[in-house]
Amino acid sequence: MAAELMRVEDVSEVFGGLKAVSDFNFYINKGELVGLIGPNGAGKTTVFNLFTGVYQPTTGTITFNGKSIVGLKPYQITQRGIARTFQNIRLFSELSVLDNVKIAYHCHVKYGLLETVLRMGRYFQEEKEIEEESMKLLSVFKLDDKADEMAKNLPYGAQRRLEIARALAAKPKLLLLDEPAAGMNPQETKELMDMIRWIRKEFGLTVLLIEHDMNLVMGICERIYVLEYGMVIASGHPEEIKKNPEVIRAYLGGGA
Amino acid sequence: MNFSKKSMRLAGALLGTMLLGGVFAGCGGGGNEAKSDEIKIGANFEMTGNVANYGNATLEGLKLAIKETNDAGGINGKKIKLIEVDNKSEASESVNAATKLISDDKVKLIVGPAVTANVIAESQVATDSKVPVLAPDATSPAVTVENGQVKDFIFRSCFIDPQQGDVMAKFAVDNLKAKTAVIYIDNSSDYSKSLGQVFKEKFEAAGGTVVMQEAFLQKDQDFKAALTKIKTANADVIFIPAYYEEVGKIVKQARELGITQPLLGTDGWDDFKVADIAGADALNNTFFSTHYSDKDESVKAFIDAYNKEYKHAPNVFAALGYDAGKLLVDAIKRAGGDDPVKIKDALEATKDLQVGTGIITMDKNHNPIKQAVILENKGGDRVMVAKIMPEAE
Amino acid sequence: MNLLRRNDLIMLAFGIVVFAVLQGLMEEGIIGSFWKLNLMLIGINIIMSVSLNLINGYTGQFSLGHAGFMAVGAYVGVVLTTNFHVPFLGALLAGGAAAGFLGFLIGLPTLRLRGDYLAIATLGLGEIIRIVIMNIEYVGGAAGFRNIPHYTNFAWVFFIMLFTLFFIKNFVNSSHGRACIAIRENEIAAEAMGVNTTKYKIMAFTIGAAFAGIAGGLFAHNYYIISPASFTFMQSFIFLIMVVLGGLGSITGGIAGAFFVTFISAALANWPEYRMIIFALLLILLMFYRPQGLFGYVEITNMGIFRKILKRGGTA
Amino acid sequence: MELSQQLLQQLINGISLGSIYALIALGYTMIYGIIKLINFAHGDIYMVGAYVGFFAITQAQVSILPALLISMVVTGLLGMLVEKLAYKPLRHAPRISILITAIGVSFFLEYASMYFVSPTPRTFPEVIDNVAFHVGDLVINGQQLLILGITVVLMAILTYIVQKTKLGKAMRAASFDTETAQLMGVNADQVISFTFVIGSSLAAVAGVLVGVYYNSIDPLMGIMPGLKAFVAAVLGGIGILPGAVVGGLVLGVIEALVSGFISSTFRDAAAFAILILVLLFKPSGLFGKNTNEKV
Repeated sequence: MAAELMRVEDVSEVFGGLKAVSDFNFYINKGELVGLIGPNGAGKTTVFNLFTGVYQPTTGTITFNGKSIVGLKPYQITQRGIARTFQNIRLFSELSVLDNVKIAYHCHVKYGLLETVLRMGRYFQEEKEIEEESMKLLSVFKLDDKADEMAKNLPYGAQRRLEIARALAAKPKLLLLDEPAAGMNPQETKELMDMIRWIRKEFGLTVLLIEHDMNLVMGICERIYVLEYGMVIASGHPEEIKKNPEVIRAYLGGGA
Repeated sequence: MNFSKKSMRLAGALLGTMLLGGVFAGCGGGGNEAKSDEIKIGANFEMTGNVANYGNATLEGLKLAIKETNDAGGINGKKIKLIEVDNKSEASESVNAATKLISDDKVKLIVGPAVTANVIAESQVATDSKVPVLAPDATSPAVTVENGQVKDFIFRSCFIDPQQGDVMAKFAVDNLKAKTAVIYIDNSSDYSKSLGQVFKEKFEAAGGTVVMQEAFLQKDQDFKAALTKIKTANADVIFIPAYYEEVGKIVKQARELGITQPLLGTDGWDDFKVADIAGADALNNTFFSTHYSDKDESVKAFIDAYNKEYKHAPNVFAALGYDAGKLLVDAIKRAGGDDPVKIKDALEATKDLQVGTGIITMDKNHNPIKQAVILENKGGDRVMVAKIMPEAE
Repeated sequence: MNLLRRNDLIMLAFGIVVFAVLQGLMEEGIIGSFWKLNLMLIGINIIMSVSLNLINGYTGQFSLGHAGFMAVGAYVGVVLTTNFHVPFLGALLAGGAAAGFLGFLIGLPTLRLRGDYLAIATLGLGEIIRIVIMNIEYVGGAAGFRNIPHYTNFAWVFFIMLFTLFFIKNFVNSSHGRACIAIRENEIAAEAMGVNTTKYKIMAFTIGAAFAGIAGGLFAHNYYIISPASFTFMQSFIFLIMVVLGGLGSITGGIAGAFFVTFISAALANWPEYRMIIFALLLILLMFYRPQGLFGYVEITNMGIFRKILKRGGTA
Repeated sequence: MELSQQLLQQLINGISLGSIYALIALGYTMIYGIIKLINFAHGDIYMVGAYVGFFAITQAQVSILPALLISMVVTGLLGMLVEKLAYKPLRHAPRISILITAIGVSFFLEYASMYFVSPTPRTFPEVIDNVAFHVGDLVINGQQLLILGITVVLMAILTYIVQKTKLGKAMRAASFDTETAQLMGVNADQVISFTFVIGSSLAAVAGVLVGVYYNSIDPLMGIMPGLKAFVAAVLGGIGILPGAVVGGLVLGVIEALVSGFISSTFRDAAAFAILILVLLFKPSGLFGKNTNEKV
């Protein structure tokens, strides 16, 4: 195993003189579950935005599945197989839960405009498949009974789950989760972590996870990167990270 | 769904009511049968929109003529009932309005609209339903004759553009000894464009040169940019065939920019607003053709009656609206009833009829043969400098 | 699976019945010419409002230039029929294609703008189109294009309207339509879900413009004369009002809005001096009591009785 | 007249036309800045301002300064009333519903005025002596200078109010985030009302001055200038006071140059084309700062 899925070399991102991310080096293998942690403002979300094409790196290379993805638009990157969730939930809030998921199947739909408006050819078959697959996904995330509800009316935890379900519907190879447990209570968080483990196995996914809370990441990730001020200050297995003095300093503050 | 059942029901109910309303209103047309003691005449005018002031003024004149007739006992004991519809100053709405007048209100004749394009728009509908149209102030030849064909049911009660353009071109050459001219037209009106065209032809035929043509649009406020350009041409006269609202501002701004040449215009100038807006000084050395002079004895009766009715002096649109009223009353009298086709025949046979602003005889193209006058603005007053009787064809 | 197709057929049959009833009433003279004309106008306005709804309501792109596209379709159509004797259907389609093509060209740069900036840019473009037409003497300039053959009748309007409704309904209930709706809901998330937002914005804009062009052709061949004055930004406002009154993002709403506005305007024809005042007050009051429009995002087919008639496939 | 002279004269024409746009745009941009509403009724408020001034001068027989003040007060109150009655109840509704309401208010003001004062244009009495200054072949008109002067002075006063006073701070806070501002003790309702009063009374000034300058007013006079003023505000960067003035002047000059050297009939098209070009290359207008949505 251990085939490499993504490699990032010397990536920097400068916003008007401010270096948000500098000399970032990173890799992730197929099937891995990796965590990216760091204090507030360390540049974690910027890294996600770089991976997904929201920002373009000022310097450096990003290779996914053997090909460079620098310069691609976010939707092109999604089509290559990277899907994400957002720190501040971005659901299609006025739409039903089911439609939220259906939208994400978009890049796998083959029927054309003509088939759409005349309702012939592949239209019915594919629409049926999308509907069935969406319902299946929703039931995985215990949302199937709320399929017709408007997304904005869901409780907070369910909205977070829906975002993950929606990202999965895009059939990614790499799933990026941006603080999926933010705002959840310990019980919900534990359930979520179990679910992430399970979907990784079930869908054969590679997962990169941003978390604020170190303990959580420790329990689930195989490898961890620690960011501070846009730089990787440590990386390795959870055990190593726990003992790393730099990490302890960054998290506990003061001069160690 | 987050909409309550109640609000959806409300929406449904509203829609239902509208549908029903539409059907009933549709049926209503049939119930509007004419009472035997009145004759229904439709008035399709610009009451709102860009040229509402022209439409409304014409309508006022028309209403005065109808009122006078009704007060005098009507026509053979029948009163005239005027049904007014707004065409929003738009060609397509003019068709809507005419259709409503003909099919719902069952009018026997339509007066209006004021503007050429809107009259042309309704012509087909009226012709198809055999209801005559009388256009009070549309001066473009295309109103009554198109592709050499006289439109059977379409008439007008004012003179036509070629006559005015001709008169002013001759006046410029003969009286003002002009060799060069600038033409400044309102590009949004047929009236202005066709007058500009005629003036150019006649002026050049008489040996003059048109050195520059400029255009503006209805409702423009600021003409200084184009006037600055016109000033550079330094022509002997500037011909501005346009309506009074813009004319007043053009004259004012032209004089402010130091343009001192004679400015020439047409019947669109015939409104006291021009003097109000431009000021008497600015207006000196300007000449325009129109239908009558208010100094004319025969017109006095109309002006007095109008002043009494509306407490302000009539402008040219009001006068032409009044003429149209007189013309239609005469035609209905001679038709001996309210049959539209007979009214049409009677309109065709109009001869030597005294209306508010002169004497009208209808020619074979459904255009009245009517005098024109040229007035000069001089020290806050209007002086008649020429009176032209058209040669009968 | 074929429930969807069955529902389409039911709707089609319903449409034909409505047409037959209305046509019958017209031939019997129970609906007079004035209301017949207004029914046709309602049909044309439905095409306008539903196509604008695709841009404004479904895709969330605030366009205020719809009258400009209507003008393009109208003028291309009348030049073809009047000067080149092209058959009516061909002229309509050519007008639609021309308007769609122009929509595509205009959409390419301008759809990068958002919200009010897009609104004012499209308003400006609509006016530019109108002014350019006004300066072309070949089509009559400001005075208008005359002697247009009268080809439009109720059947043309009704069936093209029906086709438009089916087209747009099917479009929005597909992956393409969902992509457009996703853009409206959250552009960044849509992009993250693999939606090429530029492509779909332009697609919606082009389709909307094309239908506006076809409606323009129908409009022009109904009135013997057209002039640029019929296609001002005020007219674009009126179409926007139809869409918002009926409900952004609802086809039923588009229909209701077009019906409501045209009907009110016609019904108040006898009171010209109050017409616009009453219209303005109604507009304000409706916005107070139903700011989301008569129908909001809801379709009439999702409401009580219709649900029973049209059993829906799956869970949707 | 030589080409350079003609160009200069066109610049003068353009600046005087532009200063009118600028004056209307000032109010437009303030109102947009605070409630993010394209207040389509603003042009009609300007029309009402012109009529109030007209009736003050002709009926109440007052001179120009009191007429200006009366018009500012009446129109300011009208602006406040419009906001209270029509916009405030919809503050939490979708923005597009408020926009439609604004169009409704605009129609209402236009046609209600048409009903009460008739569509016939009124002639404004000449209350300010019009002196012309001749510099070579160039003509500059006293009223043009007056309008430009008043525009610049009002812009300076407004900028001072917005930047330096407590009220101005409250306005900026409410514009940035109404709800947070309210939590911080800003009475947002009052601030918004006040903005409408100021914006509308500015429109009244413009209305009266235009009446004096062009001598003619009518119920539909506000439509085009209103739209142009919005274009000017967007051109300069909406919500930015000096931007509105510069945008207005730029627009005026472009229109004059196009009319003078190409054709008047393409004037409006050119104005819109410039707007679109500016937006494409600098979407936030000449003076605006580009902001990106944070992901």
